[in-house]
Formats: sequence, C-alpha cells, structure tokens
Amino acid sequence: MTQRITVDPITRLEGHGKIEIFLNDEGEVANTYFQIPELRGFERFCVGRPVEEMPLLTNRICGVCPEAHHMAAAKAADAVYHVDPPHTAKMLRELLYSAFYFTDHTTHFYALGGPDFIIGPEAPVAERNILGVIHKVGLEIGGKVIQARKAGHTVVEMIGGRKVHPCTSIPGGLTKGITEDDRKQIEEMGRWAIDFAQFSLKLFNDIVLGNQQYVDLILGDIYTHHTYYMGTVDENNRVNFYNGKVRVVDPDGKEFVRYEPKDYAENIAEHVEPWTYLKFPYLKKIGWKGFVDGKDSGIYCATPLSRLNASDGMATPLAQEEFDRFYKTLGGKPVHQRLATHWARLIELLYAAERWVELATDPEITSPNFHTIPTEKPTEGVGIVEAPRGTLTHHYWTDERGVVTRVNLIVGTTNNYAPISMSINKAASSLIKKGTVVTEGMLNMVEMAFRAYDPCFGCATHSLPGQMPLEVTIRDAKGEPVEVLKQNC
Amino acid sequence: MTQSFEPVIIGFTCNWCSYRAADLAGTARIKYPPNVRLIRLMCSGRLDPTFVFKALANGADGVMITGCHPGECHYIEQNYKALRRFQLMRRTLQGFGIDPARIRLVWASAAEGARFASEVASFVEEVRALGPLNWGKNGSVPARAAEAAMEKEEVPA
Amino acid sequence: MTAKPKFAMYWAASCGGCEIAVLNIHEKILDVDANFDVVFWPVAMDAKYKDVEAMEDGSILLTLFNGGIRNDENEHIAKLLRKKSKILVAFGSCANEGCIPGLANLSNSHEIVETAFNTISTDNPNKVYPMASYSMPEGEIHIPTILPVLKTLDQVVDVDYYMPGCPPESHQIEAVVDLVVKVLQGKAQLPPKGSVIGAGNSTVCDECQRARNVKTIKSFERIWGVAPDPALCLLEQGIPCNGPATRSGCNARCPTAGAQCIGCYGPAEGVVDYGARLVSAFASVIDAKEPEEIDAILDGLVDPTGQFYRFNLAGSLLRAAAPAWKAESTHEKEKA
Amino acid sequence: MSDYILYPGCSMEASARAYYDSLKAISKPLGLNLREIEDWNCCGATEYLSVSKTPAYALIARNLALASNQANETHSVVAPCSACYLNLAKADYYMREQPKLGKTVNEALAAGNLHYVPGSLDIRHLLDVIVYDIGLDSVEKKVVQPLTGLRVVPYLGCMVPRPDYDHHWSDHEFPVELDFLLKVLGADVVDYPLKTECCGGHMPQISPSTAFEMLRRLISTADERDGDVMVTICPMCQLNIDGYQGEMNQFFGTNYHMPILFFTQLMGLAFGIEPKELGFGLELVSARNVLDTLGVKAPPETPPAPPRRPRKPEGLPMPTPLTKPQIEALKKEVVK
Amino acid sequence: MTDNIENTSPSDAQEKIGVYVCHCGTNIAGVVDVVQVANWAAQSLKHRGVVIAREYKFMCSSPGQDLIEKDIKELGLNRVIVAACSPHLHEKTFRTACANAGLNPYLCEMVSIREQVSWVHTDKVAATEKAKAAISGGVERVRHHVPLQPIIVPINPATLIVGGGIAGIQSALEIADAGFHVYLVEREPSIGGHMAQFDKTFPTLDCSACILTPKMNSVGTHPNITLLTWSEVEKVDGYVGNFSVTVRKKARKVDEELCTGCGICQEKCPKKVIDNVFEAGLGYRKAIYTPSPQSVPNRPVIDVPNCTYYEKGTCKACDIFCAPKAIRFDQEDQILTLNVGNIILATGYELFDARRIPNYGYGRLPNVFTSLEIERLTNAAGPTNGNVVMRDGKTTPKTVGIIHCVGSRDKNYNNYCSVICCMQSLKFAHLVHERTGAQVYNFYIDIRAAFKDYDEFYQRVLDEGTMFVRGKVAEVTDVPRNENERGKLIIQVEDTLVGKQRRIPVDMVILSAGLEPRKDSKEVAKTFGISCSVNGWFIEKHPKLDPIATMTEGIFIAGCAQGPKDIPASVAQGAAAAARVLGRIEQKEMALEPVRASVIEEKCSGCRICNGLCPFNAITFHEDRMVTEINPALCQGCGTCVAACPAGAITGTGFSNDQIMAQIEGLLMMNIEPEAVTA
Repeated sequence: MTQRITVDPITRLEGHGKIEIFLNDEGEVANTYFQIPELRGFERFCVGRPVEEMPLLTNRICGVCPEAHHMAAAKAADAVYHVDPPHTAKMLRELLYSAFYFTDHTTHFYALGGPDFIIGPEAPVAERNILGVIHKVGLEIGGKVIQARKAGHTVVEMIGGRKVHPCTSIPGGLTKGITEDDRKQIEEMGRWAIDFAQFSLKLFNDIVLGNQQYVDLILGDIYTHHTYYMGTVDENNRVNFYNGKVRVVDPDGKEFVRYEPKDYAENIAEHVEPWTYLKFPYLKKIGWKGFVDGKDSGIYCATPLSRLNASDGMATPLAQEEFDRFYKTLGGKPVHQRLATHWARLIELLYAAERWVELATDPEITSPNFHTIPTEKPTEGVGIVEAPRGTLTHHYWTDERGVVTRVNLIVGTTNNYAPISMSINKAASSLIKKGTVVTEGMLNMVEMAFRAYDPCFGCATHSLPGQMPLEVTIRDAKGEPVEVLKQNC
Repeated sequence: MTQSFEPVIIGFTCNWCSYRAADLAGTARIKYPPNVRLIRLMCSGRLDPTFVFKALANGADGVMITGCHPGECHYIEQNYKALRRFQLMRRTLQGFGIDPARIRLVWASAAEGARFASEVASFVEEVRALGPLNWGKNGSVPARAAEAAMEKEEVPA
Repeated sequence: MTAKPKFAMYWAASCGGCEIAVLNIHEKILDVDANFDVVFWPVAMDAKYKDVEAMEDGSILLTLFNGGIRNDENEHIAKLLRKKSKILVAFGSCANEGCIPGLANLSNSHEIVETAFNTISTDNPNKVYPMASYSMPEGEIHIPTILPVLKTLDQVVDVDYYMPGCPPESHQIEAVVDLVVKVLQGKAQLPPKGSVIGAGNSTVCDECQRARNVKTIKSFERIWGVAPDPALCLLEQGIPCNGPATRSGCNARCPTAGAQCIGCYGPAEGVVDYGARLVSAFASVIDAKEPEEIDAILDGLVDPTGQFYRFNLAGSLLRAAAPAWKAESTHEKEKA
Repeated sequence: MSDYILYPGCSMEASARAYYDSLKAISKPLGLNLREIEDWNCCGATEYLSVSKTPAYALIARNLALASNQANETHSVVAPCSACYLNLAKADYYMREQPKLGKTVNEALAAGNLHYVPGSLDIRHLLDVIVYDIGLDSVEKKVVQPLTGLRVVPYLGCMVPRPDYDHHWSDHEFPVELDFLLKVLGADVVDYPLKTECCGGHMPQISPSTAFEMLRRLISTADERDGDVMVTICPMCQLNIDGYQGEMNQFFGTNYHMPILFFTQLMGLAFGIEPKELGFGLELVSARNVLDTLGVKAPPETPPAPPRRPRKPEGLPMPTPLTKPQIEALKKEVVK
Repeated sequence: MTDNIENTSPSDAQEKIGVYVCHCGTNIAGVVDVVQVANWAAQSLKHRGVVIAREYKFMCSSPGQDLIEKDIKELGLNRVIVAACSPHLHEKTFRTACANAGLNPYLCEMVSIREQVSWVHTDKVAATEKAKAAISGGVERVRHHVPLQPIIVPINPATLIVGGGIAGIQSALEIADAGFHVYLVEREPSIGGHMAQFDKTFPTLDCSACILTPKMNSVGTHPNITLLTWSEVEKVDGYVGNFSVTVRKKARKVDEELCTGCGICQEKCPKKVIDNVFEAGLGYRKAIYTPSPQSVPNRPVIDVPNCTYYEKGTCKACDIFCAPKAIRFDQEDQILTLNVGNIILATGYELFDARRIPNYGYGRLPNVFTSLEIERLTNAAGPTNGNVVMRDGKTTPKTVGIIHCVGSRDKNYNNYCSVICCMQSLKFAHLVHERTGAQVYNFYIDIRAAFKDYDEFYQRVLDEGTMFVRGKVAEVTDVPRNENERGKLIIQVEDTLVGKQRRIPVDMVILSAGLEPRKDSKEVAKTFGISCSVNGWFIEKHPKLDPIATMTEGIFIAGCAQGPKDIPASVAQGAAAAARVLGRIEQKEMALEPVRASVIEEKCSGCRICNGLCPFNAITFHEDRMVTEINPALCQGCGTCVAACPAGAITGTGFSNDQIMAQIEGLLMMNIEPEAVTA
C-alpha cells in the first residue's frame, strides 16, 4: 500500500512552501517534493519602469535582505549606464552592506537558525524564537542581540536613508554622503560589532562545539551533500560580499570556474519543474542531471559555507583565524556538512564587522564626491552581490531612455533550491524507514536540514527565513489520515 | 462594435462657457445623442483627474471635458491647467491600457451651442467604435454609496 | 493559555519587511510580549493553522495583516483572520494599497508566469509552466492559484484600521504599540473605525526640511542626471518627487537622504486616488501653454503610470490595467 | 520643388496648346513639378452633368480615383482648364456632401477596381496654386522682362471662382488673384469688372446672336479701357474670344482687334522665355502687338520726383481698394 | 484606501429629499415621461433619502413653488431637487422658495432636464432614462450639500463707463445725476461716438447734433463725471464692488488745463490729413485736431505719426500761434488706476467694410458711397456743408440707388440683420431727395420698420416717390450695355416682385453697410473677463431676461457693443445699465455665491503647488507656519487650486469633491440596488 505524507506549513492554504513525501509499498520514501507556491512577477512588472527605480522596486522583493537587492540593482543600473561610481560611493555602499550582513547574520543565528542549538532541537517550538532565545540566554545577552541588530540598522539608515528598503543608491553612486560625525558614530558601532561577533563565536564554541551530541549531528551523514560551491571572491580569492568575480569550486574543492558577473548566463542556467513556482539553477557547463549530488551533477550551493569553500580565505585578520580553525576542526576543505553553515555564518559575521571598521576608518569615506553623472547611452547591465543566502544576480536591458525593457533575476535562495530539496529528501529517507512511526523529532531533523541554508523564499516569493513549521499527515491508500503528528505536541 | 452598444459618457462643463453652450444647444433645439450626462463645474480648472478616473472606473465608457476657449477663460487662464492635466491624464490612462481617445477635451464658448452638440455627437460615435470599457463591471469597488445596497465583493450590475 | 489578550501577525503577498520593521522596534518588542499572548506570528514563532481555526470568532484581539492578496490562499487566510479577529489592521503598504507587487496589475497573470519562466537564464525549451495541480508518478500535488488581479486587504474583507508605509516606520509602530497598551490599560481610546493609524494627516512635504518656492516645472529631470541642490525642494528642481501627495509620518526619510519620495505611505487623509492627485499637481505647475510645449515637458516623465501608481495601483480607482481585468473576468466566469 | 498631380484635360492638347506649352515652359523656373494622371479621361465638360448625373460623376470620379492612387507625398490635383477644375471640384464636393452619391459613384468605379475617398484630394486650379502655393513674391523674383507699359485685361471667366466650394479665392464674385499676379509681372492692369462674366461657352453653336452679344460686351469693354490684350485662365474663354472675334465683328460691323492670351504665356514672357516656346502665334487674333509693345518699349525712365507739397486735392477723397493681405485679414475675421 | 465619500456622507437617516419634476408645459413633458420619472425617483431613490417625488406643470409658477414650500414645512424636507430648466434660469427662483420655507437655499439643487434633455433629444425612452440619471446624480450630490451663507462684499459707489457714445453718455449722466461718481473712458479725442457724425436721426428727423451736443456738454461739465478721452483701459483687477482698473491716458501733446480750445492751432497747422474716423474718409483734418467743433472736451490732440514736427523736428506752427502756450510736444502717456464698484461697457460698433464686396465697386467706382460717408455728406457741418454731391465734389446726382443689407443677412459676410440699415436707408432716401430732388431707388430684401413711428416714416418716404425694388443687388458696374447706360453706374438686380432682371443706371450708389463689432472686441472682452459671441458681440447674461448684465458680476453692457441697435434702444439700454448699477450702489453691499476655496491647515503640507495657480492672487503662503491660506474676498471660486492640491487639503464650497464624486456615482446609477437597475 502506498502512503503519502504531506509535510505542510501551518496550513495547506498558506503559502510558505510545502513538502510532499511519498512512501513506496515498503513504506520507504519513494520521493519528496519541496514546493514553492508563490510568484509576484517582478520580472514582468519592472518592465516599463525607469532603470534608476530598480534599486527601489527590487528592494521590495525581500524585506529581509532589501540591501542585497538594492546593491545588486544599483550595480546593474551603473552597468546599464556604463558609469563607474566614485571610490567613495563604492566604499559607502560596501559599508552599508557590511553593516547589513552583520545584522542579517545576527538575526538568523539568534532568532532563526541558532535556537536549534541554543535552546536545543528537542526544545518546545514555542520557545524556539527570538523571545525564547532571550528567555534562555537571559535579558543581558538578549539585549546584546537587540543592540547588534540596532547597530547594523542604524548604519544602514545613515547611508541608505532608511532602515528597511534603503533608497540612496542611484546610477553613478549615491544621493548622499556621510559627515565626520556620522563616520565617528559608525566606527564606534563597528568596534562594538567586532566584539559582539567574537562573543557570538564564543557562544557557538561553548554551546555547540562543546557539545559532542551537536558535533556528531553536524558531522553526521544526514546533513552531508557533495555539491559544487559558489561564492564571490576578490582578486586574491578571498571572500567578498560586494564586489569581485564569481568563483565555483567542485566537490573536491578545486576551482571549477571563475567568471565576471556579466558572464553569468554562460555559466548558470535554471531548470523548471511544473509543480513549483521556483526555478532550479545549475551549472550550465555540466547540465541538469536531476536531484543528485556529486561531480557530474550541475547542482551547486551558495551559502556562507559555500562562500568559505569557494574562497582561499578571509580578507580580515580575525576572520582569517576563525577560517583556519574552521577547516582544521572539520577536517579540511571543502566542508560538505550543511549544519556547519551555522559556524561559517558566524565567521562571516566577524568578517562583516571587521570590514565595517576598515571602511569606516578610510579617510576617503567622508568625501563629498559620491556621485558621477552618467553620460553614456543606457543599454544593458548585470549586477551581482553576495546576498547572505547566496549569489544574487540582477540583469537589466533598457531602451535609449533608460526604461527597462527586460529583466532577469537569480536570487540568493534560488541557488540553493535544488540542494535544499535534496537535503529534505535525504533527511526524510534516512529518517523515515519501513514501519517507523514518524515523530516530531524526525520532523525537526528534517526542518533543520534546510534551515541550515537559511532559505529566504521571500527573495523568490515571499515566505520568511527558516520558518517552516511542520505537520505530518500519514494517509492510507484512500488518503484518509491515520495519524497526524505535529511538531511540538 | 454593434450598434446596440450605447456608450455612457460623463461630461464636465464649466459654468461660464461650455455649460452655456449646452444650454444654447437646448434653446436652439439642436439635437445630439442622449449618451452624455453632464456635470457642471465652475471652471474646467476645477477638473480633478480623480473625477475622470472615478467615472471610468464606475462604468462610464468615455469622459468629455469642456471649457472656455484658451484665452477666453472666465478665470483668465485656468483652462490651461485643464489642458495640461488632460494631456498628462491621457498619458497615464495609456499606461492602464485605456485608449486615450476615451477622454476628449473640447473648447466651446457660450455661443457655440452647435459646436457643443456636434462634438458630443462625434465623441459618442468615437466611443461607440471603441466599444464598452466595462471597467466598473470588471470588479472595481462598488461606489461607496452603493455598498449599503450591495453585498461586499459583489460587483455592480 | 494565559489571560492576556491574543495577538496575531500575518503576511500574505509581502516581502517580510513589515515583520523586520516590527522586530526593529527592538526593546519595545518586549512590551508586546508582556501585554499580549502571541498566538499566531509565523515569523517569530510557530503556531498551527488548525488552532487558529479552532479559536472562536473574534477571539484574537489584534491582528496585524501585511501583504497583498495575490493568490487564493492569501484570500482564504484573510477571511479566516477577519472572522477570528476583533481588530484587523491592514499593516503596511501591501495590505493597504498593493505596494510594488501591485504593479503586477498592469499585466495579466499569464504574462507574469510566462515572463518569469522564459528569462535568458531559464532552460525551458518546452515552455513548462507551474500548474495549480500536477500529477507525479507518485500522485497529485497542488500549489495555490495566482489571482488575475492583486487585491488590497479591504478589497476582500472589512478592515478596522489602516497602517501605511513600506514598511511602516518603527517609531510609528512603537507609537501604535504604546497606544494599544494604553487602551488595554484603559488609559486611551481607540480611534474611530476605518481611520489611518501610525501616520500623519498631511503629506511628506510637511516633514521635509527642504526649502521651497512657488512651483513651476520647466522640465522633468532624472535623479541621476542632475546634481540637485541639497537644500531645495526636489520637485522644483524637476525631479519627480511624490512627496507633495504622499502621507506624512516617515519624517521625509527619502528626500532628507537626497532621494525623491516614491510614495510608500500612500495618499493623504481623505484622498480617493493617489495617482490622480499627482497627475493634477504635476500638470498644474507645468510652465507651458501650447499643447506641443506641454508634451515636450511631459516627455521628461518616462513612466507616468508607474510614477503615479508605484505603490498605489491596486488600491487606486482603476486598480488594474485592461489586460488584468480581462483575465479577471474570464477568471470570474470560470469560477461561475 | 512643389509636387502636384496634373489633370490636363482634353483642350490642353488641342485648342489650348499654347496654354500647355507655356505651362510646361514656366513650370521649371517656378519649381512646379507636375505629374500627369495616368490614363485620365475627359471630365465631361459642361454638358454631361446636365444629361445624366451618376455616369457623369463616375466619369469625373474615375480621374480622382486614378489620381488618389498616384497620390503619395502630395494630395493636390491641379487642373489648368476651368471646366475640368470645376467638374473635379464639384464631384469631390458632392460625393463628400451626399454620401449616397459617393456610394453609388464608388460602386460604379468598383467595376474598374477603383475607389475614391471624397475629400482625400485637394483640387486646385493652376492660378490658385501659382498665387498661393508658389506665392507672388517668388514669382516676382523670376521676372526678368517686366511687362512694363502693357495694358492687360484680366479675364477669368465664370467657372473657376464660382461656386468656390473650398474657399480658394479672395472673393467668388470678384476675385483679384489674376490682377495681383499680372501686377507682379509688371503689367499695367486694367480694372475689368467683367472678369467673371460668361464668355458664352457653347452659345456660338446654339444661338450665335446671343453668344456674339456676350462676346461684344467683353471685348468692347476691354477695348474701351485701352486694353492691349486680354489674359485668361480658361481654354473655353480663350477659344471663344479668339475664335469668334472675327464673326462677332462681322455680325456687328465692328472692327475690334483684341488678342487674348493665357496668363501662363505672359508669365513666360516676363520670365524671359522665348515666345515660340510659349505657343505665341497659335492665337487667331494675333498678339503680335504684345511682343511689339514689350519689344519697342524702352525700359521706363525713372519717374519725375513728386512736387514738394502735394497739390490741393480736388473733389472728395476716395477710399483705396483693398490689397490682398487686407482681404485675407478680413476673410479671417469672417471665418471662425 | 479610505474613500472620503463614505466618511463625510451624512447617514441616510438624516436625508429627507424632495424631488420635483417640471413638465414645463410640453417643453419637458413632451419628450420626457415626467410621471414615470417622478415615480421612479420615489421608489428607486427611497433608500437614498428621497421621501417625496412630485411632477407639476410649471414648477416655477407660484403654485409650483408653493408645493415645495408646503412639503418642506410638512414633510420636514432638508434637501430639494428641482428637475426643470437650466439652473442659470431658475436656480434663484427655487432657492428663494426654499428660503421662504426656512430651508437654507443652498440645500436646493437644480437638474436641467429641459435644455439638456427634452430640447436636445427626440428618443423619448432614452430621454426619460437620461432624466432619471440626471436626477439620481442630483440626489447623490445634494446629500452632500451643506447650508451656506452668501458672501457679502461692499460696493464702491464709483462707476467706470467705457465708451463715450450715446449709450455711454446716457449711462454716465444717469449715474452722475443720481449723485455718484463716474469715470467715462473714451478712446477718441472726443465723446459723441457715431451719433455725433450723423445729420438727422430717424424717424423724427430731428438734428442729431441738436439733441446730442447738450448731453455731451453736460458730461463735459458734470461735477460727478471724470472724463478721460484719448484714453484706453489696459487692465482690470478685482471683482464686483471693488474693481481696480488701469487706464492709459494717451499723450495729447496739449496741456488740457492751459488750452482754451480756441482752435487757432488747427487753423495754422499746415498738415492736412484725410480724416478716416470722424469724416469717414470723406474729409480732411489737420495734424493737430479736434474731431469736430462740438468736440467734448474741446481740446485738440496732435496726431503724432502725421505731425511734421515729429517727422522732421521743424514746423511747430501750432506752438508758435498758441497764445496760452499749451502745446506740449514732450508730453507722455499717463497710467491711471481707478477704483470702481461697477463697470458699464458701451464700446459701440464698427461699420462693415464695403470694400469686401468688390462687385459693389466701393473703393473702385468713385460714386459708390457708404452710409457713413452719406451721413457726413448730408451733414451741414460735413465736408460739403451738407451738399449731396458726387465724388468730384460739385456734380449733384440726378438718380441715386441705395442698397440695403450690405454685408448683413448674407452668408458670405454676416448672417445677422444690422437692424438700423432699413431705417437709415429710408432716412437717406428722404434726405437725398430733399437736398437734390434726385430720383431715389431703394434695393431691399425686406423693409424692417418695426418700432414706434418707423413704418409711418416708411410710408412717408414712399409718398415722396422713392422707388423700392425688392431684390438683392448682384453688382454695381460701370460697364454699359447701351448708350443710356454709358457714364452711369448700373445696378444689376433681380426684381423679385416682378421676377425679372433689371439694370438701373444711376449717378450715385449708397451702400447701407451693416454694423460689425469693434475689431478688438474679443481682446476687450478678455480684459474685462466677459464673453463674446462668435461674431464678437458681447454676450448678455440672458438674451431675454437680462440683456444688460453679463456673466461677470459687476460688469454691464449697453448700446451696440451688445448687438446692432438704433439710438433709442441704445439710450434705453444705457439708462437701464445705469439703473442696475445705481441699484447696486444703493444697496452699498451685495451677496455673492458662496463658491469659495479654503485650506484645511492641518492637512496643508506647505508644498506650494497651488501658490502659483491663482490669477486673482487669492493664495498666500505663510513662511512662518509653512502653510498656504486663501483669501475668501479675492477667491473667485474657480476651484483650480482645489483640483491641484496633492494633499487634498483645499476644499471648495458649493463644488466639493464629495458633491461631484457623489454626482458621478448618481449619474452612473451606482446608487441603485442591482435589482432596481435591472428593473
């Protein structure tokens, strides 16, 4: 008899992605489908708008990482007008972006991903939220976390004009610069941010690495996939969020390709399945081989872990130390265990903080020369940044008035759609065996499988990071539910 | 479009010239199609684009805006504002996929009853040719006044 | 179950910025926690739809609903939460007026899907498009249907309060939280139903510090094409700033940062159609009398419809462009 | 180079050769580019319409249909012959005014796969084109041999100015275009009140006595006013006055010698074109005297300086006739 | 989003609306099924507050008005809709009716189903449906009406009169005699207008000068009249009761104070100029001149373009001989500002330019004259001292032809009848015959001799043996067809009474040219903010009921500026205009329609979009509070700023957004229950 397990968000009628698990007669997992039920159509309705509005429109693709879209769009718009923004403008943008990274990683570690470890996978889900964290780690740390997010957002607002959905990037640079007072304040916050990042790493050390059960969990096979890894690197192949070339390494960690953003289309293609609104990107040169990992499958991964795997190191000293320790502990590059992503994310957190201070202390940062007026005829342009959840690509075509005629977007999480699906499949298959009774423990495991990716379907659709509350319905052949399990009953 | 389709047109007139032109058409018994329903404003400068969008959204197939001839405005030059708004409105409506020909601007002095009538006639024909706009029937919010009488979400018949 | 009043927050077709904005009230979030029993807030905690369904009608005191109604799921939840909530707040631009995703109403849903699944990087030779229900070898699987026209919350259910902004500014959210807490403590009264909360009554210019003179527009400029005077009204410098028509409450963030207001706070108090106000205002101050001159100046506005309805399209009088309506009417027929 | 479609009409190639030749001769200096309608047919002159309406109109409309096929950047059809001009204009006008007629005529044309959209062509007489399109100023520029001292009698005949469907003429009872044109050529223009009187048309065949009386009036008046030559724009008039002048003299026992030329011939002379190129000598009443006048007349010596103080004017002052621009101005007043 | 219609719409309970549908005899009832309309309104609009709907033969009749008043009192109506003629006709009537019943008059709304429905449509069903829609619109609109109080403005007792012809003179004297100040502005050097050029006036044949000159003098000497000749109005600001008028007083080059009007300068001036104005081109004047000896003021002006001094810098004859040394070659134009409460426009007419009909030969044939020329010719003070002679200045005509309707009643020129030509032609017939004994022919279309004693005069002229030929003259030619035509002017005409063509040889032809508006009448209308007919005549407020006022409060019209009319009519209208103004002045203040814009301060963001939009400078910006304010006294209620305000912070009383939006819904039948619509 065939069983069908529907792993569904709070309700089938709610659009947060859903998982279908089909069991075969042996009661083992025959197949899983991870569906994304939303589409807002930015590619369509951005057409006809002036290109300088794209940083403002695409902001609204995702309120969690609007800064990423703002930057990618701004860079694409620069390219459309063939204009190179002044040094100061670029630094300001990257400064804003580093501060954003800091906030975003903090949010994920403490509010979304972290709770699994801080509070424990077995803990009641009701507590596994930012409030729960605060309760658990105590108000003092909770306060720190809140302050961290505040700091990041303050910088975003000072440079980007607004906390959420910044508005200052335009073709050729920015609409405003910063004053010396701003700079001082930013530097101060940056120094605090470094301390906070180190504190967070320590916390991870104590709570996670200090706990053999967790270490085993991380190193366990359930959460391991051998895929390609993608990340943006500077000229020295060190991790960079704002600028550089896109580098892909193969499952053995060898460089597979290192391309200019504008050449993305030669390297990336997207596969379509009729049962979901999200596309599956893969390495064009290798091709789509279905949901399988390994060297012969075009499936790649773009996460903090991937970025580390795809790079030769970090561009800042403290982060570099952590980088080395990371691979030492986990047995060399590349690391395939998905749960290690949480650690990698904290290393990026530290890097972001250090970069923040670097830029804030650059004498040029307060220069009034923050905009170059475009003079070229607008045509076409690609802009790429590293969004926290993966390489983000914006590609625009315009008419001679600079009005958008065509848009292509490959957003952070989309890169990881295929790997996430595989992780779910693997987790499910290895957890659900013939005769086993599905427990909410299992579900948490399955949930953790993809929470590691910090998937942000807001970017492609609209659901929010990591939140994938589950409910399992086991149905008999007639589709009648025989047992309903909830995650935290 | 079939002859059976009778367009509904909302016309805005200014108190001094075009409304009087309409009156004159009446006193002179000049006939024109009954499809236009007039609203009197003090001046074409009073014309708020909201009125036009409202009319189109609520079931009108066309909107006719009339005023004194340029340079003959009772309020000196306010009809130029109407002209500018008209031109921007046309562009905006285009973006909505509404044929700009569905709104027409007509200058008619108080003496031009015949002109007023013939403009109405030709506009009615033009809109008839364009066919029904059906915006109101396409699920736009029922006018507030009608909501009392209508089930929420119900579209007006 | 505690005796605390129940609080819920939900997002439909939105970007999540509203949730972030709420998280951005930082310490204030603890007040929410202290005063409310958060029964349903997917971003911050897990809860079960079944539980919500199980609740008795009107048992949730306050629901902040953000996001537009893009698919049949959104619509279903909106109606459910309306049933269960005493006070339903349209929270953020999407729920109020459709926001940027509302621009999708300029095209029909088929065009949207086709465009998204035929980009240069998409490998889709057989023109495969997502389907509401699709049968795999193992069995049928379903995804929600996209509605032809994105709707605002008050176009599908009755709304008690409107809180505009994309996203609402944190200081405004704080103010509202304060108010609600006061009300709970019986120290304040709720505003009349249907009113806009967490925003001003005037427009952005009211909070904008830029100097301004009697307005005449001789030409429209592109924000990247000029080096604007940082102290002077942007519109006077030809930059199409929506500030004059956009509800105040954001402290004129964008103009202050040298960027034109794009109108995320929607129309001012009592205004029926946001775009119409701008059409009228911009046109009124154009410095030309001859149709040709006027056209020449208007050519500087490359995207009038987008300019005037960037956030407000779904909430405007016309609400959507002809193609979307065509799809809608066929959709209606299919439903019938 | 101004482009026109030419409808020559039958007479141009026979009785009015001089007209055609001179027209060809002056087109070059005037920059007139005339493209003849291919396969044009007779306009039916004056009779056909009075015999049977529909076929007559169809006959004319055929030419219009052919012309509109030829029309590209220009939509102006030029007819030098008055009868042709009148008929073409008439057909166009009535097909416009009476849709029923337009329909039947087009049905008839359909037989030859032809169709004419009334009003799609602009039907003009040659004089109209020269005076208003080319313009008197540019004509004046071309004058090398002013017709100084030549007393010219401007005679239009009855068909061109009336009924003037599309308001081409300064006045349909007393048009002054020809007068002004001849003045520009340097001629001494006789005030000729009979300029739009009928020349008798086909009367010579029907009732010679009537015809001769009509001719006598025209010729005697021209003679009494010391005209050296009559100038016309109509082949019919030219034929009558030239061809029947002898018989008329016999009939009344008079001895008038009043040559009549086409205005294009005098333009040619003024432009310094060889007389034979202009069809001189084809006329029956020799216009030799014209050439002589111009030949023998020495260039006018500078007129004597006016007396220091004007003499005390005699009698009552008298208003001066309106000039062309004045008429235009007044006409504009009337229009509106 | 929030639609303010709902917020501000009074709840249904409050509305008690009465709908009154007028038959207007058969004017409306003949096309619109008024009974059906009334019943429909009573049923389908019940839920919108309609408590009663009646139809009645003549709503405007007192029984009709009583109906309304009764219902207001008995049914407690608080809104009234009258579906009848144009509000421009009877809005006042019904508002007054409401006021009488104690209802604020502005809670009454008129719906035009006559001018805009029954008179322009033939399809009865469609017309009836349209009438319903119109009423539905009116009902929705009136629900949003609020009680208003008229705006009271003080009336400045001074009056401006433009044009010193007989109409203007009459108005001026009436007002001045009543003891109020008048500014009389005249473009020419003297007042008097066309009438001063005439010799006799029909039908009484009393001497024009004898009756006009005294009036002119009393204007010149009247203590209450400031006479500004050789002056023109350039700009008019303000509004009724409080106009501020800019006048250019052209430089006379003569000091009016010093000048005694002795006339020596004119005598001595060596430069003779054809006088195209006063002498109608038939006589001469000097380069320094007064139009006539009777000129008021009797002060000459220097015709600068023709004056030798300005041409060559020499001569100065006038200056040399002027005893009081009043010549001021360096005198400059003066700009005066006059503050007045009311304005009367009496700018008169211009004679049709007969040269536009070339086949009548004027300007080509010496002995063709125009009416105005003949006026001068017959005038004892004219160039020939009243001798009617031909162009040569000596020969007396033996036969004279007078052609009527020259340029009038002719689709090629002016369609309208110039009113005075018939009588004027008869006058000429009489005068010419009397002075020369010549045989006179009149060529006419119809003889229009309406009004007192006119037809009697026609009979008299007939009895004098004047020939009358009914027919429009084809042409006047000097081309003879036989010997007895030689040397004559031949009038070619179809005698429509006997139905044959005639050629009548005469010595002299008189063209009774029609009247046309002043060439600049459109500019003048613009300056004063009133409207012109297509021809250029000023448009009166109502062709029958108010031929004196204009659409612009405080501006009246008199004389031929409003349309062709003869002297008695001009005088009557001048006096009537004066009476209207005096009435205003006596009231000291007047009530204006409370149609005004106002700013809701808390909504105003001070964006200053509206600041540049008001041509009446009613909008001011307060830098301190950063808000805009509208001065209700200056506001004319056009509503342009209301429509322009991006914040929706400006409201317009009488024409508010609510009212218009509601009316749109009504007109589109959005307010009817679905079933009612289908029904």
